[in-house]
Amino acid sequence: MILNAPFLLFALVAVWATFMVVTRAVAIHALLYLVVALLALACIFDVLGAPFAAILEVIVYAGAIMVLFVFVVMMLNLGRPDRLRENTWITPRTWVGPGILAALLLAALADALAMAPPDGGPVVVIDTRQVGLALYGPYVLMVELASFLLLAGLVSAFRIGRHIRGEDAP
Amino acid sequence: MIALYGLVLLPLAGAAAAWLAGRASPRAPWSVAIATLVLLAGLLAYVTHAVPAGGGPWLAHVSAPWIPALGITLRCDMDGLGLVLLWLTVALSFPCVLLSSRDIADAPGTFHALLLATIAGVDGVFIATDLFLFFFFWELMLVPLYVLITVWGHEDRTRAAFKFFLFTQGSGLLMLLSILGLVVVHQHQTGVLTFDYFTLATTHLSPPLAMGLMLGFFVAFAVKLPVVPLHVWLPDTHTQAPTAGSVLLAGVLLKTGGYGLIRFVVLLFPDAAVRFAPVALALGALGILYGAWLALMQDDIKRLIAYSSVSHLGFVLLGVFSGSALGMAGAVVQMVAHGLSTGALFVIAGALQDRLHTRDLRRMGGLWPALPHLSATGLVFAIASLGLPGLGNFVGEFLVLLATWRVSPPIAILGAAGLVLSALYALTMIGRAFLGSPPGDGWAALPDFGARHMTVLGAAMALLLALGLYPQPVLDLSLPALPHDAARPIASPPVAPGGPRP
Amino acid sequence: MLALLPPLAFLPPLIVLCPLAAATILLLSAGRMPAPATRVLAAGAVGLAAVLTLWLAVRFLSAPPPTHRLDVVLWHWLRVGGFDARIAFTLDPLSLVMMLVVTGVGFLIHLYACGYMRGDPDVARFFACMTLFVAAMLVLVLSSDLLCLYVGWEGVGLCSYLLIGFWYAEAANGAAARKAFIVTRIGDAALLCGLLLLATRAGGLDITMLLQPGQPGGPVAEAAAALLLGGALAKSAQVPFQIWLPDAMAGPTPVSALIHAATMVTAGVYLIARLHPLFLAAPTIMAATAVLGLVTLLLAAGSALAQTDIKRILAFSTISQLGYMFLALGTGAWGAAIFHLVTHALFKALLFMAAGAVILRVHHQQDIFHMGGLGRAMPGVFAAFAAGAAALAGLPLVTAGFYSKEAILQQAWHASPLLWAGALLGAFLTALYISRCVFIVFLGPVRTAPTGRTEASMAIPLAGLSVLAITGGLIEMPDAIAPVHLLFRLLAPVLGPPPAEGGAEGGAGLLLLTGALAPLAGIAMAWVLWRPRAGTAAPAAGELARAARAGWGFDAAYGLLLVRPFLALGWLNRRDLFDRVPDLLAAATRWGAAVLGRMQDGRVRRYAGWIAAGTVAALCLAVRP
Amino acid sequence: MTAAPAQALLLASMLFALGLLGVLVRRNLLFMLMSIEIMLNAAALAFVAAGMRWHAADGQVMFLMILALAAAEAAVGLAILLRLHAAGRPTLDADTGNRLKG
Repeated sequence: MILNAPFLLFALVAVWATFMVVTRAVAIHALLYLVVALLALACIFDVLGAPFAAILEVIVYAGAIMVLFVFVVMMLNLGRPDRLRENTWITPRTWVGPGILAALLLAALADALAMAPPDGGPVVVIDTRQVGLALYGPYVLMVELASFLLLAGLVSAFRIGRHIRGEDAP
Repeated sequence: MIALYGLVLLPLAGAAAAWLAGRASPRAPWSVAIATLVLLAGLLAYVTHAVPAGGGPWLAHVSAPWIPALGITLRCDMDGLGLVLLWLTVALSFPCVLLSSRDIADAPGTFHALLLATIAGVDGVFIATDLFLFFFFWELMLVPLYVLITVWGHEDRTRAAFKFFLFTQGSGLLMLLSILGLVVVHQHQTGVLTFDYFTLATTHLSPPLAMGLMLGFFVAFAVKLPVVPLHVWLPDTHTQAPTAGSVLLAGVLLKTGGYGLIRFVVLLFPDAAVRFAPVALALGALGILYGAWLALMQDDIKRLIAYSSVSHLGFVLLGVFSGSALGMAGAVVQMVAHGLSTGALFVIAGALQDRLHTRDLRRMGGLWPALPHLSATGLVFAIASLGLPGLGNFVGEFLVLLATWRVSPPIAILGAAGLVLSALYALTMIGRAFLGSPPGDGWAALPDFGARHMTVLGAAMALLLALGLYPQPVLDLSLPALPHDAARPIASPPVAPGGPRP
Repeated sequence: MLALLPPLAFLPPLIVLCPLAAATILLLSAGRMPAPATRVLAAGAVGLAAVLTLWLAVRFLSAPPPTHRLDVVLWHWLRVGGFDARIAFTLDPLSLVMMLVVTGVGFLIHLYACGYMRGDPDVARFFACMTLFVAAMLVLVLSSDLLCLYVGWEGVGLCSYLLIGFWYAEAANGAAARKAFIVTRIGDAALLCGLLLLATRAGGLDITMLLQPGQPGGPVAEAAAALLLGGALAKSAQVPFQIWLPDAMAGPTPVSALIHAATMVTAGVYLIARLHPLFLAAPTIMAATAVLGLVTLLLAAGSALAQTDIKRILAFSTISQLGYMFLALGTGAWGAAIFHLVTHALFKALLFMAAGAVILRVHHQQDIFHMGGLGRAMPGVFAAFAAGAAALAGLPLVTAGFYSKEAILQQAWHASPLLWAGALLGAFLTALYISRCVFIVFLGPVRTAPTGRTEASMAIPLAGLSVLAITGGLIEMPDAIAPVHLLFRLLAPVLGPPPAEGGAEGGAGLLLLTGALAPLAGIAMAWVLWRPRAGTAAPAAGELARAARAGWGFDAAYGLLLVRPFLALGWLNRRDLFDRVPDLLAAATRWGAAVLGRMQDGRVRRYAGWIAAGTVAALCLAVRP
Repeated sequence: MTAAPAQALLLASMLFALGLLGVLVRRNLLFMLMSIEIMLNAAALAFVAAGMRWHAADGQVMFLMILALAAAEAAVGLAILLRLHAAGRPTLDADTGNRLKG
């Protein structure tokens, strides 16, 4: 199988950025790395022939959701003590168990992938039209459910965040 | 003979009556229990009397359907072995009730009801010949006793009762599995689903299967007997049980283990038992020595007696697995004698605890002048316990050792060495409790045994003496009847027809 | 003769029943009977038994049954699985002699005890045990079945235990009683094993059946004889079981006289004599018996020489004299052993009772170095003790002990000159230690002034036994002095024909002379060493004397090698090793519960971790089934 | 250009494992939420890769669903986070979640 250069490049960026997200002590740094990772992922989607997904990834994920995170980080008003605390929490010892577990998971997944049949066919672009047809054809019920989910998320977030100021007072 | 059912139903009815009487007045249940026991003795006497002379080794039968779909019947049969042990049960129930339970303060109605229920279970165990019914009675005698210990026991009662329950129940589960296994195998072979002892005895088993099933039974009875590695529940339970419970446990309940070994291990799986005999003999010798050795080391008088029980019942195991009529007879005599002597010793230990509020031998000593009658009876039963010739224990031990010597002289020598140790612990107990000088500034006035105690214990002593000097009636009766004539593990000696019965 | 037989068969059980009934009555009365009635009942019962025994003896000897034995079967005891035991008595010359000793000496000692125990609050318990002992001893000597004999055998052991520990308030007495019972019980276990072996071989334990001629010898016979010998050694306090007897002196003196001198300790001798054909089939065991007897005799005599307690001197002397009997048994001189048993019972009971009279008069002082010059204050007791001592020393011609010891020496010479030499040395030592005792206690300056009087009930038995101790030997004399063989001829139907003596050759006379000179030399030497002189006498010091006084360290060795390790191991395991196993299971369960419980401590990351771990495991299973 | 679904899936696996690592290692709730976003993205990548392999639009439909899910999750999760912060747990330590009381 011939490795194509753009995929490899984006993949490397995605993995590196993700790693940085996991290891950063400052929240806003991690957040920015996450945006990088998401953008790399969007590029990969495009390489894989899914331009619609790529666009949505940029708009919704890197745009909307990440902005939400940024707002929250700003509201938390994090500073130097938080950074130092993060450093005390991330000691080398805490990496051992999760690291082994993650490595095992990766090994198991890679093992499973090795058994999958190879495929070398050309990349076929699946455009927005096809996705839209599938979305409002066989998956219409699921779209409705997703809308319920979003509505529920909206209501919950509103309800939870409503009285923060009021209850804050002693 | 329908009266066999009465042996179980009468104590049960008495239990209900005692419970009801407990609501009327605190002394009434005691009277009800005495009355029940008298009636039970009368019924047993009638059963003994009504046995047809020369009617074969099985003396009485009764059967009625219970759960026909599963082949379960209410079948009871009685042979000489069962009869002897039934008499022992009745004989020991009297001291339990007469001496130990009269002064029970909390809920005397429930106490006597549970006591009588236990006796009903034991009676049932000794006569049931339907394996399902047997298992039913086996559990029936366990639960009331558990409650007796948990509620009326001494300081560490909860733990002791729990241990007792776990050991007995766990081993009982193994027995249930063995019973079911045997039933299933029999059904595979013949297509008949039955729990009947006599039918199941004809099942043909491959040697490994027979060994496995036999071991299930063996473990259950070995826990009850107890055999040494499985004895650990016994010292705790005996120590913590109320006096009546200790007497009943040591005197009667342990015998169900010996009875089960004879009836269900040796007679139901004769070939497997022969192959297992070397292990069992070694365990028996180990039990004799280990029990005696630990008895010597105890400071708690009830614990000491409990370990001496372990030692004595090692002889029963030896006798049962020596594979001869001699050994069986010795084992039965040993069981009866042990029931009488150890039961009496527990009465005495309980009386000591009532008076001194301690069981610790280190805080006793010099009791003889203060309690001459109690001390004298203690000495007498300790001497019986060490196997003095002329008393019942010696007859049992001698016959067992003789039977063992024929099979394996080294084991018999070890058993005889146990007699030295038994003298050691018995005399040490007497020396520490009754002889020497009292600790501190002497004993304040203590109430000695009254006429009631002396009469009952004197009767026990007379029985032991009779058993020691004229054991022939028990010996004649003690040979168990065989489930069928095909397998004869025991070389049946000529038994005097119509010999005198107790 | 036929008219005599039925009542004759009736007598042995009756004789056993007399003391047994007295014991039962005394036990059941539980001390409520007045003391005089107790004394009359006990002494009367034993006296009645003695009279009946005498009557029985007269009738038996005047008209002996053709087989010289009379079997009385009382009842079948055990009959099961091819084994048969009966409660049955056999009256033959041997048991007759033993009965005479037991009831005769027993009666005199009971009479003596009436005086000795006057004022003791527990006199009923004392006499109950004493009469029970007499009954058990009679069962022992009368039984025709070894299992029945074993009943008596253990019965006398029990009574011994009860009587040694009679004054129980003293903890040491209880310990001594326990020690006596346990040590003899070890022998009893060996004896029981011997019985098991014999019963397995013969299907029963009837003595006549066991002794039928033609029994095979070989290893089985050797083993059986060895096991029986073990029982006999323990009961008779021989090496290596001798340690219990000196401590047993903690009991009242009549008990020492009856049980630990005259009767119970001789049970081992009786057992071997009774079963001698078995031992004849086991020559190795015979030799061991003789050697052990000789060793015991010398060691105990050496110990007696160094003791300071008068009763302990007599105790070691008893062990030593029993050693003579075992020496005789080992050389096959059954009759001589029984002869010495009889004379020893007479003179040793006498010595003990005289010593008891002395002890009472000097305020329970037992150390001979605190006595002295008592001969003038109590001439009667002195005479009695001197008579006993002379008999024990074997003063030639005039004492019973001389003749019985002479019979043993003769026989030892025929077996092996070495044994004879040892026995002769023993005779010298015997004379030495008992003369030392007499000289120190009765002669010289007065150290503790005696008070009171020896009452008649004690004096009469002393007088009677003194006479017997002097004259008792006349029933059996060596040919070199006078051809009197009453005892050996009487016992011949049981023990076989009396051994041929050296005959008219000069050797026999020479042997006799040597045997007579040894005690004289001992007395002379004692006079040199301990003759009465002014100043205070003191026990010998020095390593050897200390070792001898401690019984040559057997007690210490057993304590170090057997008792201590046994108790230490037991102490380590007193909580029961097996009891820890369920605890271990419980601990494992508890630990497992703690581990699993920690999985659910509410920390989200842990939960996530467990979920991931589960996923990985499931994935691995799904990928590579 | 050839399609390489196996490589894409491998990348998805690596991202997923990294995300898991983040969830397990970090004690700060904010970082845990970010790690969860990574894991969701990895799953989405797997769907898209699979859709490419079969030339079907279903993969991208699933991506849309995951997107909706991620949006809802982020909204609710961040709201809770803010709430905890306001209620006096300024450290946002996930390990103190077992203390049921604020």
